[in-house]
Amino acid sequence: MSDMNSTPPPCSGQPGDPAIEGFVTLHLPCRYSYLRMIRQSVIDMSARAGMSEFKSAQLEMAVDEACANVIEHSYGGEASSMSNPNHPGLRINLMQCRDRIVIEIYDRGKGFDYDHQRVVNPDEYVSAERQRGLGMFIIHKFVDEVHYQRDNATGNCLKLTKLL
Amino acid sequence: MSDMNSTPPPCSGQPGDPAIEGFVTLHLPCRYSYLRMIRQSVIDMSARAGMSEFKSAQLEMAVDEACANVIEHSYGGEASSMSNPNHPGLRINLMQCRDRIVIEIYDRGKGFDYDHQRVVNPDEYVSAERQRGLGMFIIHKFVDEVHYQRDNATGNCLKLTKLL
Amino acid sequence: MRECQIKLEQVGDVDVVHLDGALDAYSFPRLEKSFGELKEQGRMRILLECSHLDYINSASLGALIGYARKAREAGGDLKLAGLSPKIMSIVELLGFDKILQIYPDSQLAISKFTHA
Amino acid sequence: MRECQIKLEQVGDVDVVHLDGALDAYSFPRLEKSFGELKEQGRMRILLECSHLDYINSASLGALIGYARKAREAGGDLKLAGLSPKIMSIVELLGFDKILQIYPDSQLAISKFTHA
Ligand SMILES: Nc1ncnc2c1ncn2[C@@H]1O[C@H](COP(=O)(O)OP(=O)(O)O)[C@@H](O)[C@H]1O
Ligand SMILES: Nc1ncnc2c1ncn2[C@@H]1O[C@H](COP(=O)(O)OP(=O)(O)O)[C@@H](O)[C@H]1O
Repeated sequence: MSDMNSTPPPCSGQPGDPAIEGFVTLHLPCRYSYLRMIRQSVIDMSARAGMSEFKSAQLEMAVDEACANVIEHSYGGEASSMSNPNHPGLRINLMQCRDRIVIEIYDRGKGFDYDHQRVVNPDEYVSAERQRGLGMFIIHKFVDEVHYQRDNATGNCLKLTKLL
Repeated sequence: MSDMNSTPPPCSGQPGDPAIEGFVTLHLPCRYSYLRMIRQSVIDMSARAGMSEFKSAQLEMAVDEACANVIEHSYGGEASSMSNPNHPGLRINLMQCRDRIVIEIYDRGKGFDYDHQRVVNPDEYVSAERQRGLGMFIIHKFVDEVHYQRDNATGNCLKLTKLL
Repeated sequence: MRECQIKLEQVGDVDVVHLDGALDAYSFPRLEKSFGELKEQGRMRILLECSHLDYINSASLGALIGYARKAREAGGDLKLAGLSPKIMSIVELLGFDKILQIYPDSQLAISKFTHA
Repeated sequence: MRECQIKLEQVGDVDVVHLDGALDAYSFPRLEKSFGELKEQGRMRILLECSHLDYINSASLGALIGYARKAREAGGDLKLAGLSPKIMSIVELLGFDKILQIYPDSQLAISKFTHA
């Protein structure tokens, strides 16, 4: 017999899901100068949820690296909102569930082949000639679940989940 | 003879306007615990634009008071996203133009009769029995332009403009 | 969730209230509760130590002004110390620096209370 | 716009680099520029004073590790001091505390440089 009250439904990460206790959407230009605002929002959301400062710092870094990757790799660099006012930019959903924070980062750039992307680890990184490419490792190490969907029609989405 | 280069077009505050150098949208639940995130975003946007810390603090306070008013008065109090996952919440546009920051706060609550709302000033406020109702005064005092549009169909919008 | 922390300390016959964080519509009920308790206990020499306060909204400023008035009627006061330049500038723009007694640091503020 | 401030100070034969703000993809080019200038001038005893650093991204950590290696090859080092607990925890999770020499404060860090 299952106890109907003990396990709330898992957080689908869909707007309107009653398991979501907080839902914030940010829509920002494709520029590195907005990374601070993104990080700050992640920290605020984590604090609201009662996440420890250390876990929150890990989530902050995972999101920062992921958003910097979108700008650098998916969009191929920063875009000026003056010369390109209709650039789709980044859309970020921050969701607070009972036991986790879920963050979705949407872009409409070229995306990448996530499953075949090599992930560099810190040892390789340190011994390499040039220190590059630790971002994906950090994302994987610092959150509990990573899910990427490449979709040229509706937009690419990287979904990061961190348990409280 | 007009110098085509000297005066850029005024910032319409419409997405896609090329005079907008930065455009961020926030969508948040109807809860006071998100005010911190809103204030932080205002501060970050003002800093990006090069606004002085003192002016930025004024804009921060005007926006904080305005958003608290939306929750308290337009929506009649906080809403739980658990019991009411489809609550429209607050949508906030932060726009950075060449010479100003424009902030739009949208809600789908009952709104108010802005033109006939009495604005209390600090002297009245201090001598009153109970200290209440300084919010509208602060909004007017701390930004350069205030515009309110009540619209039950498309949502109410308070537009605050502060020059750099 | 991170919120305004309000800690009380007694220094001689002055109640020092340490504020840490933001006083906004979210944390305002906590300020009201603390003030309610102080008032109930007849505490009329209050110093708000604000060096870790990063924001204050109009309702909270109102509560300070209201308490200061009550305290003065009872021969005491509510004073402020350690305001950041940012908050000080807001308080000045609203003219509340003429109504509230504000000092750079708590030691000085405490010395300014008249003693019973 | 608020950005990472990088200020240089010379203490004996050590170049102290004061970092204030965030080292992220936005401010990274500034860090690279400062490092480029130091390298050009053959400055190989570097102390990064991080007590006002509130964030560091992977590219910036990479630049520190790269500089530290170059400096050691030349008989010097790049050391860190004053990391916040938050940043220290990140550095430890990545295992970089085993590669970089990190001290609680700059005075101690400066005393640990070998002298020419
Ligand atoms: N959002 C993204 N869109 C497109 N490509 C990406 C994205 N994220 C990562 N990549 C690809 O994965 C590679 C590794 O990323 P990362 O580990 O962050 O290192 P770096 O950004 O330093 O190259 C990138 O070089 C890029 O080719
Ligand atoms: N966004 C809003 N929606 C509905 N009513 C509002 C709104 N903003 C202000 N008001 C009305 O204006 C009055 C004065 O607001 P304010 O000066 O902020 O003081 P207070 O919120 O303390 O009453 C409110 O009591 C309310 O009736």
